[in-house]
Amino acid sequence: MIPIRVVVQAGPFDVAAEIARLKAAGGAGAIVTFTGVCRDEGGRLQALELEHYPGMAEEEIGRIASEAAGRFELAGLTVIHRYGRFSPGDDIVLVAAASLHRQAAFEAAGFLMDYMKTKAPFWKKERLADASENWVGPRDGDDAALDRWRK
Amino acid sequence: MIPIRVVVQAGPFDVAAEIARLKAAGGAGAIVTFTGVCRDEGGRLQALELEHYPGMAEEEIGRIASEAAGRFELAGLTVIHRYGRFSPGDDIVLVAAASLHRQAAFEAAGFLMDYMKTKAPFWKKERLADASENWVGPRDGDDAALDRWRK
Amino acid sequence: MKLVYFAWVRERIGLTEEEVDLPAEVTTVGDLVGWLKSRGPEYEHALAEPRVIRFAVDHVHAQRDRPLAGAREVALFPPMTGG
Amino acid sequence: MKLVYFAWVRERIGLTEEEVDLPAEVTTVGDLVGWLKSRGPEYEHALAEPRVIRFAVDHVHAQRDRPLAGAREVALFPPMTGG
Repeated sequence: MIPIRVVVQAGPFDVAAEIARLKAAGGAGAIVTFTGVCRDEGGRLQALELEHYPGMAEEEIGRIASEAAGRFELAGLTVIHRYGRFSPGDDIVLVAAASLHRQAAFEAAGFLMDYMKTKAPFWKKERLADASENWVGPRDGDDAALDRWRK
Repeated sequence: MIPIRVVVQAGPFDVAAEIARLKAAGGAGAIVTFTGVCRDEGGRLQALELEHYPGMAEEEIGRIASEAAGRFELAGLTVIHRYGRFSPGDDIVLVAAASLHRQAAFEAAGFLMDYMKTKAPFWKKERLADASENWVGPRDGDDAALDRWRK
Repeated sequence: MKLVYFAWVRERIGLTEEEVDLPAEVTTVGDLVGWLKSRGPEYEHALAEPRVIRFAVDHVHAQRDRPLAGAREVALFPPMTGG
Repeated sequence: MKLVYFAWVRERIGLTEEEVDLPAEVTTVGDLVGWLKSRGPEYEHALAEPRVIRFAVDHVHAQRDRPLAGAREVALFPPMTGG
């Protein structure tokens, strides 16, 4: 079994430390990271609030990560998803995948993000500069993105 | 024009600093990094030597990066390729791509790596634990990887 | 059974969670939605568009035909927007 | 014209670079390969498998039919293995 690390936390993460951790586990020739960052939505966004389902969030991400570990030849996999209040530019999510050859790490990171977008129990509420607020709806592309992974 | 940063250097790079630089340029909702690491080849490898063609290396990577910037909707793109002598675990190459939505950053990073493998003028020589040495040949998969980008 | 609500489902119902005793005829997640809608205008409003509501039973995604027998915690929430 | 060599092409020829005066009949990259092979056993050995040799003219990848007119620097090297 490869090392799988899943963390759901309020605080920030350290990409360099997570890469170093994956390298320390050995067997890595390629490391792909995805960092999801709070957008400013063209200056409209003041803050983003991320609500999550404690317990299920960790478990569901763990299930997606295990599925990725079964599909792709990985040396290690790390997923960190933050919750709470974010300003534009703040990091929200990190996926880091290590593999011997590059294709597996790229595919695993893409797979993780596609599944997390529609299966991980997190919900975004935007607080806008005009003091209004609204729950973010699902993107049309997110369901389509899943289709390419259907076996 | 998006910021494109191409560096060919002997010294190490700092992934966290490169991500921070891309975020500072603005417009990033997704940042994908690829780090290529010197493998230990099952304990056989003592060191890897990377020879490059000074001048052409920077120019060719710059051409590939410009092509990527034209194909994918990016907010910024950074490529750092090292040369010289490497031990197992050392970083060799970094690609970091920033975009508003995740797909463009994933695709650009994959495109860059696929093209760099076969078009960037670098050559790897392995020095093995038994004191023998040999030039690394191209991987069969590398040419096939290019096919998916042919327009 | 414990019910938990998230995002705008939580806001519309006005509760983060509650304990309920289900009538015997409520045996699936779909039955639960119908029963909840009869409990008042907040529930009616929260569940007005049944197609968009998602469910989890004991922390695992579930469909409307999922039986409730043995379930300890059922969650109702809108489509997820993490990542 | 300046010729530059890399990796095992460089090792087999025993030079990293050299200046050459080409005969008038050498007008393409392919002609250059044929002419170089006639210059001695090191060149013969380095260029014995012409299919695998790659070329660049003034820092841009080139094919064997590429004309040499105006070229300042031609590079010969094996398939690249960077990244």
